[in-house]
Amino acid sequence: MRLSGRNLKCVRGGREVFSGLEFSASSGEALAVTGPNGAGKTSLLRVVAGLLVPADGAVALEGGEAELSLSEQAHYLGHRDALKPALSVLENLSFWREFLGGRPEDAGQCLASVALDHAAHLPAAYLSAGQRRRLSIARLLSVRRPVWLLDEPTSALDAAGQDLFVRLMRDHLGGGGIIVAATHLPLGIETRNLRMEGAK
Amino acid sequence: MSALAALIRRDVRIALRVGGGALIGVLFFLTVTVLMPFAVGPDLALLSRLGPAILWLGALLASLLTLDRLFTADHEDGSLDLIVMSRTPLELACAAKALAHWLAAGLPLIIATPALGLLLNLDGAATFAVALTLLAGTPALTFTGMIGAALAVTMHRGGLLLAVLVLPLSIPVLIFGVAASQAAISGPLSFGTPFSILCALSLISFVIGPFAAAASLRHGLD
Amino acid sequence: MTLTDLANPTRFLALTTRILPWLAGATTVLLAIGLYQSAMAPDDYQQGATVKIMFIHVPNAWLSMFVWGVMSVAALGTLVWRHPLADVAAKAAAPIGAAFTFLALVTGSLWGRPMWGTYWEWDARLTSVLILFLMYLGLIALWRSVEDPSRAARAAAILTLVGAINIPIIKFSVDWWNTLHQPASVFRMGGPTLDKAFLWPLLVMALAFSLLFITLHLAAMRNEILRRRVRSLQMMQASRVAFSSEVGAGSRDGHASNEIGAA
Amino acid sequence: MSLGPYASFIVTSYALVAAVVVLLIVWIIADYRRQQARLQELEASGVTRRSGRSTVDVR
Repeated sequence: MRLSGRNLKCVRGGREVFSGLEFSASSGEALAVTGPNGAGKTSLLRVVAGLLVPADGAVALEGGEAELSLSEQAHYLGHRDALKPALSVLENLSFWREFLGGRPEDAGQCLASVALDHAAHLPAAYLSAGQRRRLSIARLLSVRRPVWLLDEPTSALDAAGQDLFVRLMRDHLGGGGIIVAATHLPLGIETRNLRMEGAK
Repeated sequence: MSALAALIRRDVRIALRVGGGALIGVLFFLTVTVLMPFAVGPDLALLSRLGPAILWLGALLASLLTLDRLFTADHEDGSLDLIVMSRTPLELACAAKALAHWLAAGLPLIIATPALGLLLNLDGAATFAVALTLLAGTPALTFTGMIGAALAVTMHRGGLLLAVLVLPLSIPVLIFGVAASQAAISGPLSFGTPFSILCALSLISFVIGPFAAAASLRHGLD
Repeated sequence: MTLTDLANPTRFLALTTRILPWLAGATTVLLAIGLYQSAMAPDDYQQGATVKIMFIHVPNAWLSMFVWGVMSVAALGTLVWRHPLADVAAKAAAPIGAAFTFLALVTGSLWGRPMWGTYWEWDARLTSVLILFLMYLGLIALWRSVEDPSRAARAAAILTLVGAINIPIIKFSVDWWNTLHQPASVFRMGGPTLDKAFLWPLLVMALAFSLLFITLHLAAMRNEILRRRVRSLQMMQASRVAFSSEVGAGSRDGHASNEIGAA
Repeated sequence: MSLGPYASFIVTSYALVAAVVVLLIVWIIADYRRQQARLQELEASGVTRRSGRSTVDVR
């Protein structure tokens, strides 16, 4: 499997965010997207996720399931965590597991793998920022998607949480997955780097 | 299908939990209807003549009011991104969300109609007619209103803009809804004609609403 | 037993557990006496047997206003004295008050039907009770729309006090509106000159319903205290994790939102 | 005791009042049981209230 972007150009609000961008990542590889604020890291991830339409160029996933689009084979972990405070932790996760379909796994088990099982029946409103992030990460595990698109995944995570996340990313890469992560901090895994300088 | 069922279950659950707005819509409907006699006077004959119109206007405003949050909440917390990316067609997801909204906010309005009919001096048959037209017509209000909600979320504006966008679209539903209930109460038209048109409007909105909403969400997300 | 003793919810819980059975017993006895007396009461020469509805309508109507009064005192307790039980009392009273107001409306309408020939007349009294009912529902909606009860308590307290000031104004306006339109039938619900044969059952019933309210209110307050205890325990459970030191979350979040703005 | 021509209205009013009051009582008792059960569940899972914090908890 190989994820590649060719000659990507992104324009937002009349301003060119980046242009002529090339990248690629194969099965088992992680791509770390770095760069200063406003360089377009989030925009790039959203272009890959299919949430933004590039002004030029294209993103392609070779070797995936032919009848599915790239965004249907990807998990997107953004700044906003898609959690409903009125629902319990377990209800939040079970909903996404069921909605995203795929091969369902036990939601409780996913919670256990991010060490949130003790909080399964609490309203998500009571969670701290780090716990919310863990719950979002549990969503990545609940349904298998080969491509993970992560926007600042380790923000708000404590040391234990980061270790845990590194382990989960290694598992994913070991299973032939692809990770594209926008980050300021070293991810703790072997990565190829894509440095974005931002538009001049 | 289980994905859509999960979406409907989640939305209904949120609407009924603390902080959800489902029951506030009914309360708004009640309050607006109760206000009318203070404006037109407690003349029971007049009220029973105006009754269907008052109830329809109240239901229209109440369903519009609660539509505001249909996509905004999911947009703000990022759920909408994941819904757009999922393997469920966005049109179907929009339809499921609208259906959930109707179940949580539209159905209670119809259940409240008999009590309000009593206040407006409508007899049993008239109340039944109004409730029936609301049952056939409120889905159309929700599904056309959904287009406005989708447009409003991509423009980052809600509230009044939504009202201005949606109210003109709901004029046909209002016309045939009130006409059908008036026909059932006093004639001279037969009830069947306007009621069938009302049902047809609902069916058309089932088709147009999800497609238009999905299109505007797809092109408007950033 | 002083007010400061009551301020301690644990002591309040112990107290309620002790007196609730007695209150419930007294309510049952009084209700039985009241019901017996109202059954034995003679028919009114004008209204016939329908006067019996008065024995349950008037207590409910009285409670609909009394409960708002209780909530207003509790609202003062929340805003002025910050008494820890005040918002519990206010929150617990709202649904009970709404239920009594609903009963006052329904029994009034059932009483009016033989007199007016219709279930609903936009009579000044009934209309005022209807508006009171809507205000109760609005208050409950306010309580339900905020998850944090102590934050909701302030808002609800202000609304309750505004309501207490506004209710007489609304009542006056509705009276004026009603006389302006000269209603078809003028119907006095229980005149000022009430026969003793009606007065006694009415008084006993009013007392019984007031006791009923106090019983229900105390029980509901107990539930509310337990609910808040559950809530605070749950929040402790959420925060009590082996890896609770999530340092730097705030600053990184701030950074993240910058980026959304810039991107 | 005869209730006259409007017996149904009288009976309905009394029945309604009884129904609503019973409903209130049932709701309050059920709510009490539910909160007690949740409280016990939480205490069983090892979360306990620190002593002397009860007044703070309730606020």
